[in-house]
Amino acid sequence: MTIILLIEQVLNGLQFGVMLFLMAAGLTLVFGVMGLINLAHGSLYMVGAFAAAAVAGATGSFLLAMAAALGAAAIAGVIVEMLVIRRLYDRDHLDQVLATFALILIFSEGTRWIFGSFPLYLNIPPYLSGPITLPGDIQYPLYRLVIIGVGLLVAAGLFLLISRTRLGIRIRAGESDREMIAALGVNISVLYTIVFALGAALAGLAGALVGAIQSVQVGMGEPVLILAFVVIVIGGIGSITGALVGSLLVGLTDTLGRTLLPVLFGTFMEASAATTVGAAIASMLIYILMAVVLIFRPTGLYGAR
Amino acid sequence: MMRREQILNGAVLLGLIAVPLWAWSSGEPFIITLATKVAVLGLAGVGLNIALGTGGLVSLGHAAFFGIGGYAMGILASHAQQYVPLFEWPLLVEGTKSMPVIWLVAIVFSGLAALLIGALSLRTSGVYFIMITLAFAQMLYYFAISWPAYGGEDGMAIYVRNSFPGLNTLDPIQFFAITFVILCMTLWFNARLVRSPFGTALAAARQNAERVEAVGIDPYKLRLAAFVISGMITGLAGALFADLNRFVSPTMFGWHLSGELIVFVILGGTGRLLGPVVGAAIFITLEHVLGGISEYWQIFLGVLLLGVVLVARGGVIAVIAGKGVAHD
Amino acid sequence: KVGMITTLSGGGAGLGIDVRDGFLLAVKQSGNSDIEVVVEDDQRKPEIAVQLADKMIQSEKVDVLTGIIWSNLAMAVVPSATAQGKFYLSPNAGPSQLAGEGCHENYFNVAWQNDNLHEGAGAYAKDAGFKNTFILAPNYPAGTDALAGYKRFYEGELAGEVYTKLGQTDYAAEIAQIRASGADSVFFFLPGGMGISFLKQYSDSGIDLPVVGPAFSFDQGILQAVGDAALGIKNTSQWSKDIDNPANNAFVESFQAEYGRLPSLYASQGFDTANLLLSAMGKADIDDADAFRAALKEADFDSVRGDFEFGPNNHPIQDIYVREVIKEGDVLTNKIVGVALEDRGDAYAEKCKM
Amino acid sequence: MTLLSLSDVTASYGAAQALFGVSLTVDEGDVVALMGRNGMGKTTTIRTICRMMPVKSGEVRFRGRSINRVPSHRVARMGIGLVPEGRRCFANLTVEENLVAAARPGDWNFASVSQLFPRLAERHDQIAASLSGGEQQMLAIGRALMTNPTLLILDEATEGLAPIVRQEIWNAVRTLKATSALAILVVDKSIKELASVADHAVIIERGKDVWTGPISGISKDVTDRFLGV
Amino acid sequence: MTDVVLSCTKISKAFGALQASKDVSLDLQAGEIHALIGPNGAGKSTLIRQISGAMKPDRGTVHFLGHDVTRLSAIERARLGLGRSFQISSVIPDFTVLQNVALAVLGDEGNSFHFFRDLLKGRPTVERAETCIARVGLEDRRAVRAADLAHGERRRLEIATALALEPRAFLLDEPMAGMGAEGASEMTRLLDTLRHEAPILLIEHDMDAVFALANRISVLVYGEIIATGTSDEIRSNAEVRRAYLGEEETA
Ligand SMILES: Nc1ncnc2c1ncn2[C@@H]1O[C@H](COP(=O)(O)OP(=O)(O)OP(=O)(O)O)[C@@H](O)[C@H]1O
Ligand SMILES: Nc1ncnc2c1ncn2[C@@H]1O[C@H](COP(=O)(O)OP(=O)(O)OP(=O)(O)O)[C@@H](O)[C@H]1O
Ligand SMILES: [Mg+2]
Ligand SMILES: [Mg+2]
Repeated sequence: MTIILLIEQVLNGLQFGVMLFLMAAGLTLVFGVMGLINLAHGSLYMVGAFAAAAVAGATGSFLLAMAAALGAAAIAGVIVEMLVIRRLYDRDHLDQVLATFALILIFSEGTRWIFGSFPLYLNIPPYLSGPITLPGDIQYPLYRLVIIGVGLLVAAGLFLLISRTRLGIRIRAGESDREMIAALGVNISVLYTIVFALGAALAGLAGALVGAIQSVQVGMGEPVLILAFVVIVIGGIGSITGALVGSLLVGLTDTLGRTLLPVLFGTFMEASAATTVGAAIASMLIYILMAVVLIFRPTGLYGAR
Repeated sequence: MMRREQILNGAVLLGLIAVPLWAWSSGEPFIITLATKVAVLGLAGVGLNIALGTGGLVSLGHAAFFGIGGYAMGILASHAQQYVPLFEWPLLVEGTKSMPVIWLVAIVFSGLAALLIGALSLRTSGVYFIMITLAFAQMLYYFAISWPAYGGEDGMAIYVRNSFPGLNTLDPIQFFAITFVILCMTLWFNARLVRSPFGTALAAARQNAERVEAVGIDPYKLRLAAFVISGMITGLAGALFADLNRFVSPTMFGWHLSGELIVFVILGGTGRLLGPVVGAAIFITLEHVLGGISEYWQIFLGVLLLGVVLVARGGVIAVIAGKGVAHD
Repeated sequence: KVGMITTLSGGGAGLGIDVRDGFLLAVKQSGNSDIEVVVEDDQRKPEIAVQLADKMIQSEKVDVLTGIIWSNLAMAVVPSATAQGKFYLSPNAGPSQLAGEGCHENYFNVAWQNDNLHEGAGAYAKDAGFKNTFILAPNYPAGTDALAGYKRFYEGELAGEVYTKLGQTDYAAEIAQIRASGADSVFFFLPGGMGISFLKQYSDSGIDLPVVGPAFSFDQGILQAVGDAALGIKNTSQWSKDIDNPANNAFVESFQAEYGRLPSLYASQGFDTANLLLSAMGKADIDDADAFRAALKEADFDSVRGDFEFGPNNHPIQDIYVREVIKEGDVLTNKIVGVALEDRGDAYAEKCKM
Repeated sequence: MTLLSLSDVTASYGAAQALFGVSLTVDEGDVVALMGRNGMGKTTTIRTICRMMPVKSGEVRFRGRSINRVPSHRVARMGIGLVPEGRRCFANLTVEENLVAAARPGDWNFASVSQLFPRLAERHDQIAASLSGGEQQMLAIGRALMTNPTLLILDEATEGLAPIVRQEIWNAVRTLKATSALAILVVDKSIKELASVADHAVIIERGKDVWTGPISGISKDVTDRFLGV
Repeated sequence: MTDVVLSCTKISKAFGALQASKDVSLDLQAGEIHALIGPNGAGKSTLIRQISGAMKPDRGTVHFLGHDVTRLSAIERARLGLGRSFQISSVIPDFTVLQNVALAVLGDEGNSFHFFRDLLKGRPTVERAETCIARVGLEDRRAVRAADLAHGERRRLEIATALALEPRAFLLDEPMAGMGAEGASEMTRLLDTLRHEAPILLIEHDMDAVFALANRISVLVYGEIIATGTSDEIRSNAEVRRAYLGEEETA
C-alpha cells in the first residue's frame, strides 16, 4: 500500500465521517437537546431523499430537489411532533422507543405505498460530478468535497445555535426541567416543535445529499440510524462537537479498518482467508470502537459527567 | 388493584393453554405453533423484563443471548446430526439432540456472555447502556454472518426437532406443553424474585442508585446479577425458539429481535409479571392477522402500536388491571 | 394448491412482488381454475418464513411451495418442506448446498444455481481478454460463492479481492483501492441498494475500467435508480427482455399491459415457475407424487429464456447471456450482446446423490 | 387593587385530592404569607396559581382575568415569577445561562442580581448542578427576579440559606416592597421572619384556608392551633 | 466521652481554582452532636461527601472506628456503620415509606442477594422498619408512596432511613430543611435522644436547633475551619457573626 493511497484512504475516512455527521447532526439535536430518542430519524432521512428524488425527477433541478428535501422533512417533522412526539417528552425513553419504532413502520410502508417498492433515481448534477485533482495527484470526487463543506457548515451553525443563542439556552433549560422553564414564561412547546422540525430538516438534507451517491429506497434510513446513534454515543450525547469528533472517528476507523485489516492479516495468513477474516473483523470494528470508548468513558468523549 | 392483575394473569395463562388445546382438537396445528411462538418469545421477554422492568436496564442487545441460545442448539444438534464431535481435545465432546442438555448449555453460555457483556456495559447507564448492549449484539451478529463454519448468513437447518425424554417433540401440542411449563416455572421464579430482598433492592437501585449505595448495597453487583439472570432466561428462550423453527440463523442476533423483545415488554406493561407474554401474544396475533389483510399491513401495525403508547399508558396490563404496582 | 412465501414488505419487497406478479400472470393466462395460490409475506426473516411454511403445510395443506427470494430463507424452509413430501419450486434462490449434497428429488430450481451468473461473468471476462481483475462482494456466503463462481471461469490474475460489509453504502475506500490496484477490469456482486451505491460512486470517481457483474444490479426494477452510471456496463443473465422467442415476446408484452411496467428478471423467473408447474399439472395428478415429479422433471413448457431443461440435480441447464445496459428513449434497459456460457449446468451436480 | 385572587380552588394529584377549596387574595404591592404545617397544601396552591397543575373547580384570577385555562408560560408572562420549592435550577446550564434563559426586560438584570447575590457573579460560569445548596437557592431567586414579575412567589426560598443571607433576602424583600409595586406571595417556615416582612397571612390546613388576616393579628392561639408551635 | 468515633485529618479538596476544603481536621466523639455551620458554599456538603466516601479528597485521611477508611468506597463505609442523610431528599419514589425503610434495614443486614424470601414477610425486618418510622412520626403514612409525600414528610423519611441503618455515626446534612416549626422542634427532640445511640455530625442552618443541640460547633468558611467551640463561644465570636450569623441571631 502506497503512501498516496493511504492518504487517500484517510481522506475517504474523513469524508465518510463528515457524511455521518450530517446524518447524526439532526439526531444529536433532537436527542441531546430535547432528550428524545427518535428512532424515526432515519425515516425523516428517507423522506428527504424521496422528496428530492421526486422533485429532481419532475423538474430536473438539483437545487430545487434539495429545497424540497428540507421542506418535506421539516413539514413531516412538524406534523409528527404535533401529533405524536409532543406527548412523549415527559415519558421515559422506553415509550419513546416504542412510539418512534411505530413511526418507522408507518413511514417506511407509507413511502412504499406512495412510491412503490423499487429504488428511485437521484443523481449528482453535472456541475458537481466527476473528480477533481488534489495536490499529490489525488483524484477526488467534487461532490464528496461539497458534502464535506456542507457538513462542516452545519456543524458550525449548530454549535453556535446551541451554545451561543438564547434559543439554545432555553432549549437546554427545557431539557433539564420543562415544567420550570414554562413556569418562567417560555413557550417550550413551540420551541420544541421548531427544534424538532430543524432536526428533521437536517435529516432530510442529509438523506437527499447522500441519496445522490447511494440508493434511494425504502429502508435506507435504518442502517444510517444505527450508525448515527453509534456516532453520537461515542461523541457524548448532546454535544455537537462530540458528534463531529465521533463521526470522524467512526469514519476513519471504518474506512481504514476495511482497507488495512485484510492487509494486516495477510502478513501472517493465507491470502484469501485473510480477506474474509479481515473483512469480518472490519465489519465489527465500529462496534468494538464504541464499546471500548464507553468502557473507558461511560458518557462518551464529550458527554457531561 | 393488585388482585385484578392477578386475575388477569391467571386468565392470560389459561388462554394461552386453551387456544392451542382448542386448535389441537380442531386440527389446526399452525395455531399451536403460533401459541408456542408466543410462549417462547414471551419467555425471552420475561428474561428481558427482569433487566429492563425491574432493574431499569434497557438492553437493546438481548438478541445476543437469544442468539447464543439458538446457536447452542444449532451447533450441538448439527454435530449430533452429522456424528462429528464438537472437539476432541482436551476431551471428547459430542453433539447432542437431547433438549435438557441443550438447554443447560444454552443457559450456561448465555449466562457467561451476560456476565462479560454486563460487567463491561454496566459501567455506563441510560442511553449509553442501550447503545453499548446493542454494540455487543451487533458484534456477534456480524461475527455469525461471516463465520462460515456454522452456515454464515444462511444459518443452519436442523431437520428434526431435538428430543425430550418421554415426549414426542415433533407433535406440536407436546412441544407446546414443554415451552408452556418452562414459561410457567420462569414466571413463578420471577414473581418470587420481584418480592425478594434482591428484587426489592434491584428495583430501588433502578429508581435511586445513590440511596441504595447509602444503605450499603452495591447497585453494580445487583444489576450484574440481574443482567446475568435475564440473559440466561433469554438464552433458554433462544434455544427453544431454534427448536421451534428447527433452524438458526444470524437474524437471531439482529437488532430487530432486540427491538421486538422491547416492544413486547412495553406493549404488555414494563415491569409487569405477564407483560412480555401479553405483549408477545398481541404482537404475534396482529402480525398474522394483519399480514393476511394487506401488503401494507405494517402501517396498521404501526398505527396500533402508536395508539397503545399514546393512549394505553403503562402497557395493556395497566389499562386493564389499573396502575397497581405501576412504575410511572 | 400452491403456497407462495415471498418478500412483500420492507426493503427487498420489489423482488418478491415481481416474482409474485410474474407467477400470477402465468396462472391467469393459463385460465386453469384447478390451481389456487396462497401468498404470504415473509418480511425477509427466516424465522417467519419457516413459520409460514409450517402454516402452509399444516393448515393450508398446500401441495407445492414456491416464492422464496433469498438463499438464507430458502435454506431455512426448503429442506424441511421437501422432507415432509412437499414439492418446492424455487423462483429465485439457488444455494449451493441444495444443488449438491443437500439436493432433493422434490426440490426444483427454476432460476439458477447461485453461482451461474457469476460463472457467466467469469467466462465473459476470459473471452473479453481481461488479465487483471479486481473483484468484490459482501462478506456472507452468497458473496464468497459469487467470487468463487467468477474465479471458476476467469483465467487472468486478480488485482485485488475484497469483501465488503453486508449492507455497506459507502464504497469510497474500495474505489480508491481499485484505482490503486492497477486492475484492467472490475467484477462485483452487490445485490440491491449496495450495487446502486457502488455504481453511482464508481462512475463519479472518474475511473473508467470496464465493469462486469451479474444481472441483479442491472435489472429492470433497479436500473432506473442507478441511472446513466450503468450505461454500457456488461452483465450476465439467463434472461433478457429482448430474447427473441414467441413465449418471451408475449410475456414482455402481456406483463407490461397487465402491470404497466417492464418485467424484470424476477418476474420472468416467477412466470417460468408457474408455467413449469402448469405444464406438470397438465400431465399428472399432484396426488401421484412420482408421476408429478417426473412431469416436472421433463420441464415441458415454453420458457421465456428459450431452451430449458433440468440437470441431474433438478437445477437448470441453460444459456447465460451477456447483456449491455442501453437506453431506449428515456428508459434504461438491457440488450443481449453475446452468450457467456452455453448449456451451463452447475458445479455441484455431481455431489448430488438422488 | 386586587392582583391575584383564588376563590374556592380545588385540585388533585391523580385520584388524591390535595386542595379542598382555597380562597385568598393578593393586592398590588402586598406581601402575603402563606402558612401551614407540612403537607397542608401550600405548594399545591402555588402550583395551581402557576398553572403547573389543573384547577379542578373554583377560579384563579390574575390582573382581573381568569387564568384557569391559560397555559403556564402565558401566566408567567403576565407577570408571575416563581421561586419553586426545591430550587429546580437548570442543572446542565451555567449560572449565567440559568439567569438569562427566561429573562425579560426591566429593572432586574444580570448586574442588579449580581449585586444582590455577589456569590452568583463569582460563580457565573459554573454548572448549576455543582453549586452548593444555598447557591442554588440564590440562583432560583435571581432567576425569578430576572423575569421582572409583578407578583413574586417564593416557596421556601430561604431554605438552606445561612442566617446572614436570609437576613439579606428579607432586607431585599423589604426594599422591594418599599420601592416598587411588586406583590409577593411567600411561603416560609420561620414565622418570626415572615412577621417582619408580610402584611397579611393566609393559613392553610388540609387543603382549605382556615385563617386570613393581617399578620400582626396572628395570636398565640392561632399558631398553636394551625402551625403547631 | 472522649472516644473518637470519626475523625478527618487535614482534608483538602479543590475544584479547579476553588479550594473547597483546606486542611480540614475535625472529629466526632461518642455521644455528642458536633454541628458544622458556615456560609453557603463554604464546603460543608463537600466535606460530608468526602467523609461518607462519595468523593475522594485530594489529600488527608478519614478514620472511622479506628480504621483508616480513606480508600474505602461509600458503600463499604456505609456497611461499617456510617449513616448519612442527603441535603436534597433522596428517597425511592415508587416505594412506600415502609419499603424505603425496609430497604435500609436490608442494607444493614447485609444480604441483599436473597432471591426467594419475601422481603415484606420477614418479621424482624418489618418490625425494625416500623420502629424507625414511628420514631420520626410517619406511622400514619407508612403505606404512602414516597413520591406522594409532602416535602417535610420526605425529610422525615430520610431520617428514618438513616435510623434503620443503626449506624455507628450519623452524618446529617440539613435535616431540618423544609420542616415546619413544629417539625423542627420534633426533629430537635429526636436528634437529642439519638446522640446517645450514635454521635452526630450535623450540618444545619437552623440556628435555634443548632444552639439547642450542639455540644460543639465548628465554623467552616471558605473551606477552612475558623472556630470550634460551645454554643456560647460561637455565638459571641465576632468573626463568626460577621461571616455567618449576621446580627439578628445573636440578639
Ligand atoms: N406529586 C404528588 N403526588 C401526589 N400527592 C402529592 C404530590 N405532591 C404533594 N402531594 C400531597 O399533597 C398534599 C399537599 O402537599 P403540598 O406539597 O402542597 O404541601 P405543603 O403545604 O407545601 O407542605 P411542605 O411544607 O411540606 O412543603 C400532601 O398531602 C402531599 O402528600
Ligand atoms: N463538582 C463541583 N465542581 C465545581 N465546584 C463545586 C463542585 N461541588 C461543589 N462545588 C463548589 O464548592 C463550594 C462548596 O460547596 P458545598 O456544597 O460543599 O457548600 P456547602 O457548604 O454545603 O453550602 P450550602 O450550605 O449552601 O449547602 C461551592 O462554592 C460549590 O459551588
Ligand atoms: Mg411545600
Ligand atoms: Mg450543602
